[in-house]
This record gives sequence, structure tokens and C-alpha cells, in this order.
Amino acid sequence: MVNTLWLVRKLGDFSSDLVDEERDMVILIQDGVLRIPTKKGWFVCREDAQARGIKVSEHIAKSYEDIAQLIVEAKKVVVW
Amino acid sequence: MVNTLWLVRKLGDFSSDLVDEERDMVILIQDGVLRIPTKKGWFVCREDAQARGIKVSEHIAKSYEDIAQLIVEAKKVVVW
Amino acid sequence: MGDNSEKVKMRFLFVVTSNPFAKDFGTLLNLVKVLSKRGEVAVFFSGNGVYYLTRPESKILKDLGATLLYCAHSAHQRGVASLADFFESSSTYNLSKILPEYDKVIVFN
Amino acid sequence: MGDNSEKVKMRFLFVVTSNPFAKDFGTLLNLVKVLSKRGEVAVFFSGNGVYYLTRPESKILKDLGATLLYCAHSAHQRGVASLADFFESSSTYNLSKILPEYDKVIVFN
Amino acid sequence: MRKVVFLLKGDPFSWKAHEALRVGLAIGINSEVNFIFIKDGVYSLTRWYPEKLEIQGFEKLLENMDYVNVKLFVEDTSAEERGLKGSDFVKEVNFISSEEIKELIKNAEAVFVW
Amino acid sequence: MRKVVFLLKGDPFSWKAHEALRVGLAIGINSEVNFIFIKDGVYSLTRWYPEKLEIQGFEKLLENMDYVNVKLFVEDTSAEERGLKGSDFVKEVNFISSEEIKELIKNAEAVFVW
Repeated sequence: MVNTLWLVRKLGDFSSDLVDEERDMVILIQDGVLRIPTKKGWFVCREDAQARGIKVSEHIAKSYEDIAQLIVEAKKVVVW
Repeated sequence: MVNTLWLVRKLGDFSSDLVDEERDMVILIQDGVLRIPTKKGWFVCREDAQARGIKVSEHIAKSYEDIAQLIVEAKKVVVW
Repeated sequence: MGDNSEKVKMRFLFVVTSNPFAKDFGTLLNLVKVLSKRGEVAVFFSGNGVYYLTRPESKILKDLGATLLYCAHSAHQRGVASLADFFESSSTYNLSKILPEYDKVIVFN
Repeated sequence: MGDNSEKVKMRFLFVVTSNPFAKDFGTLLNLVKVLSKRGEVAVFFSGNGVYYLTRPESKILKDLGATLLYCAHSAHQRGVASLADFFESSSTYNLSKILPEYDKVIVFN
Repeated sequence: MRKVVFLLKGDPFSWKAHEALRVGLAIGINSEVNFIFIKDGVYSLTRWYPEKLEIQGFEKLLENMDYVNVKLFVEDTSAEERGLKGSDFVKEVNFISSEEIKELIKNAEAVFVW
Repeated sequence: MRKVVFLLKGDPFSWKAHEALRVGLAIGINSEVNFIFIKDGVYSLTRWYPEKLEIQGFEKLLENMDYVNVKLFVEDTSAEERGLKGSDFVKEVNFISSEEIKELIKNAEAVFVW
């Protein structure tokens, strides 16, 4: 189970040291998708990437439906 | 005469390489005053620093009256 | 939180203080769309979020079934009045009261 | 620009597209205050700047003698109407026409 | 009582900071709020002059924090990097490390990032 | 005709970018506008889908740029760093170096930074 689901809009500004790598999940949304993550547990919002014409590998893409399910399952959501 | 008067609100985001060091002047305003400049030709808005409780040496302080006069004299103003 | 998700509908509360002509608008719409299928959604607008009251496209949120509340103090301070009857006048005090009733809180500042 | 500053009053044009409940508000006030002593000041509000039309404190700008114009298109798009009669309805087309008449242009986006 | 974390990470002299405190104060009536100032956000609690910035003052809000369930924290390294010590703040604050913030967020049920 | 520079430095898929183009187009009727995209701003001119972001499209504005005095520039290093080449842009753009931007700003009579 995910403890904290982080939805990150601005990567430059994000305090990623607050992420619990074992139990959290990070999903880049909005213009956050312009930087493709390489860390384990970090994903990219598929629709937000597509809307911006950014290509993302399927294995790191999460749809809004996925995100909704994660919001339901996670203990909490933090929008950064 | 000042060619470009730069009023800089966000230092982190500022493309300082666009400044002409010979003929331009940079004044930090708003929260820009939280970072005290050390470069020649760079100043800090006195009232904006005071309002934030930030101390600034007199030799790099410019008041709004000074800024008004510089706006009149400079070829143009760029707010960043 | 959410322990009873199988028995009762999960409840989602959004708090929005950012401007409607900014990037959060589309994100909010997308999230309300997918979450309203999974439970009840309410959105509380405060600060610059009360400008949603004047943006015509806010109606989409209502059509998705969300309850729309706003901080009357913020609206008054900004000279904003809701032309639409589907925004309910509220307060941060009320936000405080209802927050514990929601399973998930999602904040856009 | 400004070659005739001794003969005729210098003219300053502000263009503001940022929100009135943001940090530019105080800066704009300070600059209009000091520049209105040195010439004529006009402020053109567009985009989110049209929310200035609803912020009561905008009157300070008028009291300083500034001409206040706004983009009617932006205001309409945001469902904003001016309650104050000292804001003049205008357009980006008009902004384009008047811009060359001003000695200094100062833009807050 | 819900465990709520507020994180104010910047724009210390702004309506946003004012709104963060105003909402935090209200939430503190019915929940347990850990209100943490990090990065430039820490300046919010220093001595400054809101009336000069056309912003409503924070004093009243900060004063009322004593009557609700809000605990104020300042990240130690954020204060240190800016040369701020305890006496520079208008209110008694608790210093907190990044690790401890991580722990508070881990245990929180809702988080407001400003 | 006044020499005006527009600099769009970020928020490429936003109402702000839309506003920059809308105002630039208008100013271009009576002034000479050099409209320069730098940093993330360069994405504004790539192929993307505004309707999916609840934003009005830029096509019409960009199309009309041909009928006014607006010249579009993309900073070369900003494009390069993002792996974007000429064919990735929806309109024919002029690549420009940081030095040349500095020169355009030096000679401008008004500058709009977005």
C-alpha cells in the first residue's frame, strides 16, 4: 500500500528528500512531465504528457484512472 | 546613461547573461531583496528590503524615488 | 482513513486557493472526473480560488456532481459574487468542521 | 524615447497581467506613486490583471491620478465587470495604438 | 482529531502566506495541525512590515494559534542558511530537522503545501 | 514604429503563454515585435493539445502573426537542451543565440517578459 502519493507540478521546487522511497509514490503532473524521471517509484501522468506532446515509456506512465485508484488506496495525497 | 534598467523580482529565474554589464543597471525588488547582490551595477530596493526586515548597506540601496529617476533616465525598463 | 471504503462511499475533499486561469484548473477537472465515479466529491474554494465563482467553465465541476463551497470572506475581500446558484457560501470554520468527514484531502495552492 | 522630457511631460505606461492579490500590487502602487509626480501615468490591465477591477484598493491608483484601462475581452472571459466607473473599457488593439505615445513601458506579468 | 501537516515553502510576505495561516488556524480548531515553515517560508515568522506591502498583518493569526491545535515549526537548516536564530522570530517556534518533517508527513492524514 | 521585445521564458502550455501571444499579436500592428521563446517557453511552439488542458489554442494567433510585424525566435540552446529541432515546431521559427537576444534587448524600446 502506498503511504503518500505525491503529485508534483513543479519539479525544480520539489523537496524530494521528504519522499519515503520504500512506501511512497511520486507522479509528475502538469508541466512536471517535461522532465522524465529515472528514479524508482517515480511516474508520469500519461494524459498530461500526451496533452503536451511529450512521449513517455509505458512502464512509467500512469493515467488519471490509475491516479484515482491510487488516491483511493494511498493513505494520503500531497500536491506539490 | 543607463540603457536597460532591470527590476528583478525572482532572482533564481533571472537570465542574468542578458545584462549588459557596461550600460545596464539591476535592482532587486520584492522578494528578490532576500538575496544580497555582490556584483557591480546590482542594487537592492531600499523600501522593499525594509518592509521585509532585511538590512542592506547604503551603498547598494536604491529608494523608489531613485528608481523613478532611473526609469525617467534609462532607455527602458525590464521587469523580470 | 478509508477503512470502510467497501461499506460506504469514499469521500474526497479538494481545497483550491489557486487562480482558475492557471494550470490547476485542468488538473482539478480531470481528478474530479475520475474520483466522482469512485465516491463523493466536494471542492472548497478559498483565497484566489474564489475567482472560480466567476469563471463560466466551473459549471463542469457541478455537472460532474461535485459539491462546490467557497469561503465567503475571501469572496467578499475580492469583490467577487457568485452568479451561479450551485456555489454554496461557506467559511474556513466550516471547512475545519467538515474536513474530518472526508477520507482524502487534496489541496491545490 | 524621452528626448522631449523637458518640454512635455513624460508619459509612463504600465501593462499588468498578474493577479491583484499577488506581490506586484504593492510594487505597482509604489511606482505609480513616484512616477505620477514626474509625468502622466496610465495602467492597462489584461489577462488576470482584470481582477484589479474588483479589488477595492485599486482606487488608490486612481487617486494618484493614473488613467486605468482594461482589456474588455479578458474581463468578459473571466466574468468580471467593473463596479467602479474609473476603469475605462479598452482592448489590446487600443493598447497597440497608444503604446508608441508613451515614453516608458513597464510590464508586470 | 485528524493529523494535518501544513508546509509553507516560500512567498513568506504574501497573501498566500496569509491564507496559509488563516486556513491553518481554522483547521486547528478541529484537527491537530503541525504547521512547518521551510525554505524562504521561514521569513514569514520574522519581523517585517505587512502594511508596507499592502498585505494584512499576521500578528492576530499567530496570536490565535495559541488557542487552537496548531504547533509551529521552523526547519533548522532553512533558518540556518538564512542566518536566522530563535530570537529573530516573532513567536516561539520549534526547530525541526528534515528527517523529523519526513516523519510528520508520514504520519499525517492530510497535507497542505503552500 | 517602436522596437519591442517579447520574452516568453516558461509556462508554455498556459493562459499566460496565450496572453503573451495575444498581446504580442496586437502590439505587432503598430510596432515591430521580436517575440523570443527561451527556456521551457520554447515548448509553446511545439505540437501539443490545448483543448485537453482547458486552454484556448494558439493556432489562430500564430497564423495571424504573418500579417503583423512580429518575428518569432527560439533560443538555440533552449531548443537543443530539450532535444527540439526546427521540424518540431508548428511554425517556421528563427533560431537565435543568447548573444543575439542580448543585442535585441539592448536596442529595444520596450520589453515584455512573460
